[in-house]
Amino acid sequence: MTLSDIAFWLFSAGAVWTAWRVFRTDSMVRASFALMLSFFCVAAILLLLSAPYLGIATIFMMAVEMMVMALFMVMFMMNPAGLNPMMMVHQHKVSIGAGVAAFAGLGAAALLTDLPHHAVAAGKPVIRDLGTELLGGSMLIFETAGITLLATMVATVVLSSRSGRFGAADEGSRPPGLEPGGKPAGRAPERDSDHSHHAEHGG
Amino acid sequence: MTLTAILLVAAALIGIGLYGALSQQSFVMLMMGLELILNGVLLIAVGFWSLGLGGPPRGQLLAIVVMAVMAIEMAVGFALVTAVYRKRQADTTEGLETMKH
Amino acid sequence: MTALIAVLLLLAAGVWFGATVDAVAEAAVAGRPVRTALAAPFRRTALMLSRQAIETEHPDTLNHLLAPACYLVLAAAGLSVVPFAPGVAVTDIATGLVLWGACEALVVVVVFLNGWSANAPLPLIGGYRYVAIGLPAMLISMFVLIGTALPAQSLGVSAVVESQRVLINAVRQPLGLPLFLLLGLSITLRGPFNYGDSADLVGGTQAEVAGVQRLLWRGAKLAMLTAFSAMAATVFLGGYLGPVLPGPAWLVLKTALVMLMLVAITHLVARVPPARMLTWLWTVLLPLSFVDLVWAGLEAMR
Amino acid sequence: MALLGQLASPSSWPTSWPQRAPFLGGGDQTVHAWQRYHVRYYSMTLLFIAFEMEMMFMYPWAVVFVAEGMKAMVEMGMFLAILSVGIVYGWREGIFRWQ
Amino acid sequence: MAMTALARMAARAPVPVFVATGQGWLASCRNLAASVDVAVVTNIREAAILIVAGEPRDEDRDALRRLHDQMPHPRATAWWGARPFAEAGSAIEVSATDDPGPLLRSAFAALLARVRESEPDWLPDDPPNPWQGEGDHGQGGKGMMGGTPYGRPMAMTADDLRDGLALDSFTFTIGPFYPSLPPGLALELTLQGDVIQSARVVRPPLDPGEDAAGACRSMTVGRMLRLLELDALARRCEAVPVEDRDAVNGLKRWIGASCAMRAIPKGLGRLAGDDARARFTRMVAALGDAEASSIAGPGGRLVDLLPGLEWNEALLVINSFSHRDLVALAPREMEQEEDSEGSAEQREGHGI
Repeated sequence: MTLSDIAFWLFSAGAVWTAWRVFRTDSMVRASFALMLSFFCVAAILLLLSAPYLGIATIFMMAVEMMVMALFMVMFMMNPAGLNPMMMVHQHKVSIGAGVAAFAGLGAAALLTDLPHHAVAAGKPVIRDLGTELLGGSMLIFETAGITLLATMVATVVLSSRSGRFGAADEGSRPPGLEPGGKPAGRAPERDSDHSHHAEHGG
Repeated sequence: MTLTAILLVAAALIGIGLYGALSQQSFVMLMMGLELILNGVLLIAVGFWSLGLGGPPRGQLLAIVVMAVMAIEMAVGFALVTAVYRKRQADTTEGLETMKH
Repeated sequence: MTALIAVLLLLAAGVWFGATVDAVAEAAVAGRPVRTALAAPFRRTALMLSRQAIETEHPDTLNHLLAPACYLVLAAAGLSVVPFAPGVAVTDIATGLVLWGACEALVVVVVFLNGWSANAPLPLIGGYRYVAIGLPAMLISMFVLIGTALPAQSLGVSAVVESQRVLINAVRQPLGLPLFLLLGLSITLRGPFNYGDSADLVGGTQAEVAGVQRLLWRGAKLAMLTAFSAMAATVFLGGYLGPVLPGPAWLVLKTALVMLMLVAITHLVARVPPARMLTWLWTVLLPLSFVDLVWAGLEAMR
Repeated sequence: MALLGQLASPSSWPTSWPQRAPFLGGGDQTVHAWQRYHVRYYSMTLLFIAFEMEMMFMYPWAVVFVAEGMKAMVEMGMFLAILSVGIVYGWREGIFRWQ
Repeated sequence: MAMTALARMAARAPVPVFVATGQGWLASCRNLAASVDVAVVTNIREAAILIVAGEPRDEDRDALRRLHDQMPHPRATAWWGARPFAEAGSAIEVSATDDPGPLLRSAFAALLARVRESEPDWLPDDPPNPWQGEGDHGQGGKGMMGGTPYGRPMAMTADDLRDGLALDSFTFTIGPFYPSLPPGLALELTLQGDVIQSARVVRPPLDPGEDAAGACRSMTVGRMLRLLELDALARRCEAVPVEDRDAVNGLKRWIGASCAMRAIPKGLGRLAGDDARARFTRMVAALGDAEASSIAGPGGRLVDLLPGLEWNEALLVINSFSHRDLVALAPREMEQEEDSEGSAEQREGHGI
């Protein structure tokens, strides 16, 4: 049992325990950050697996993602702070069964399969390798990821934002003018003066 | 720290994630389950890369792609939740009573 | 081991120095006697220690305690990547810049938790508001830091220092340091980037705490100020590099210089409303950080 | 020492209910502050997590930048240009303001 | 031993005081701002001594009780030109014309040395609502959202003015002692997130009188600077002697150099052709003048300006008016139905 073995089992226990806490806590903020801790434990394991870049990058990516997760959890869950205890589950037994089955199946596969053994050599410049790969062989993957992310960005904006071509969110939707810069067609805007300044914030 | 041990831990994470994804009623909690599953996948990918295959650069790229999938899943998922929440409210004529439950 | 002791010493000295400079600058701007400001940090500390720590109505107690503690730990973790002399750093890893970035990201989480856990309206608003500004500010700083990694051809902080033997990054990448300082203001909740603990929320995330807890949060902020200043001094001002004096002395001097700059900005520059700052961050400062990156790239290829 | 002492024995004064009430300059609230908080920048955060992914690619890129030279510059330039389109689009849709 | 050394050290800090503004607020605040013995703090949680500056209005007495009880121990109250409440016990009394500095100092030292008893609460030690032992789990609530867990009910959803997401709305009263609002002004605000949905004036600002315009202006500019996160400059402004031309001009240069004017968005809080930035610019320019400068017949209501604004912007708008103008803009409102109608109308106007 080396030091790194002990660390590995500690972090594994941490990852699994915090993952379990995610579904057992009433406070949505705590749930989000429990998930974050689970990711951090996995990140620590990645560091042990001689992936220095991936490990630390996981920490910062997940810190940000779980922060956003917490914002949305609080926004859309009733009783977000868990002031009253709650249990919002359905098909509970089936889910437990599925979870256990998945664990058993994957675990059995891991135990029974003859796994390859070829550890990464110590001192291998893994970050540099990754960079070269990105710019060379996997350039297409890299640029495709860019396009995919762009599509995601556009999709999220379209789906989540209320504003559109016809004015800012805080002005309510308004039909375009009949002539450029003219009065909106249909109905007159209400209480225009109160909110006009928000349009001027962007700049 | 063998590859088998790592796969076992990843299986546990995936199992818990699957339980969450199937059992949670609310959409946002369901997404937490999905994230957990991807967490396990990430561990498997890096485990294989590091202990099984001797560190080919593409293995790391795969891990990054898993993370990108996570980010995209989350972004689009939450955008959908927002859109649905807004829409449902607009559809509900009686107003807030139905929203509370 | 030496490095660990150096980190703790520098943190302690930085907290004291930051508190004193802050008090002196405040007194100078406010037109009050500067002499008494020199002793003010000790007196205020004693005062906060001798007062009651208040609990709010059903706070998230665990997170309420964890937030200031984690903030302090993050400051220490951030400082741990800074080399005091060639090869003398607590975590002298090849991904020091990424680790620092992770610390930046976690500061957002910690400040949010501090605001959330009190279960009171003003801290809550402060915490949420901070997230809006803290996230994009972090993004900008990461671009800037990547800019400094280009000539070093490494993500290790020591390599970044060594790449500045000829010319420091503050000169070579003139946009870098100013943009990075904005992040410093943001993660230490100061002046024009103080969106978490702001005065319109009577202290924002710390509006409801008193006594020891207030002291802890304040101390953690100053520790973060120290860590950030040391990082900025290392990445942009050449860290331990310098003639005549020994390396650590140069690092301390440069850290103090950055701290002075930050404190001066804190008391002299006004803050804009959060909505406007959010727009600026994405439409002005982010493109500027792109420019910085291109500049750094062209310069590194030369 | 004093700090530890204070932390160990929180205080000789327990917090009373009127003391717990949130500070609103003499004002009062009826409900808990914890609520479905209406975040005003949610679209920005979603765009942010998509955009932030690019950091994962940039760090390894920075390491090999000098070695790869112009090729690295052009490829990353293209990548960032693609993502910038998303930011410009979001800006035009007004998501960097308070919704 | 260690404790007394600590107390002695603490007692040499400036006395942290919170000023509860009564009728005599203006002179008191100016006096305290210039004093080296005390540090006026903006949060009751930092204060050790609550100063009641002048007789409080009858209707503010409950707010004053709430405020007092929020102060951490050890604490005391100084009644400066005001009659102590019956429950106040051993109060520090200062006559309106005296300088309270030395008295505050000695009381502060006595408090820290535990010679002087810390004041007990003035309100009964009860939660806002009974909760202990109620509900399914004894936490005071039933079901997901019901009951009063830990003493208060949970917020409920309501329509939103701006983006059509019906999330929780949070209603509370703020003031009359809120440091970022003009003294005496108390508002009932409904927020969603940090955006104001509706506002109602609960108490109008205290009227400082015609002849106090110069001193009053420096207090207003001070508040404004604090909103712009320039606390040190705000202190200088609040303490500046109005008749000292050099000091005032120096202050104006500081303010100009800090970009304070440009930090206020253009077009914010437009009323009678002026926005907040223009009003603030004019107010800074008029620092040091004794006479009042009023916008010609504002003829609007403060509460109409606020809905739709973010918290910081709303406070900037409120404090951009001179105190006298605010007295006119924010008259006392009765508990009336008109407001709910008003917000319903807004909802229609901003609906989908």
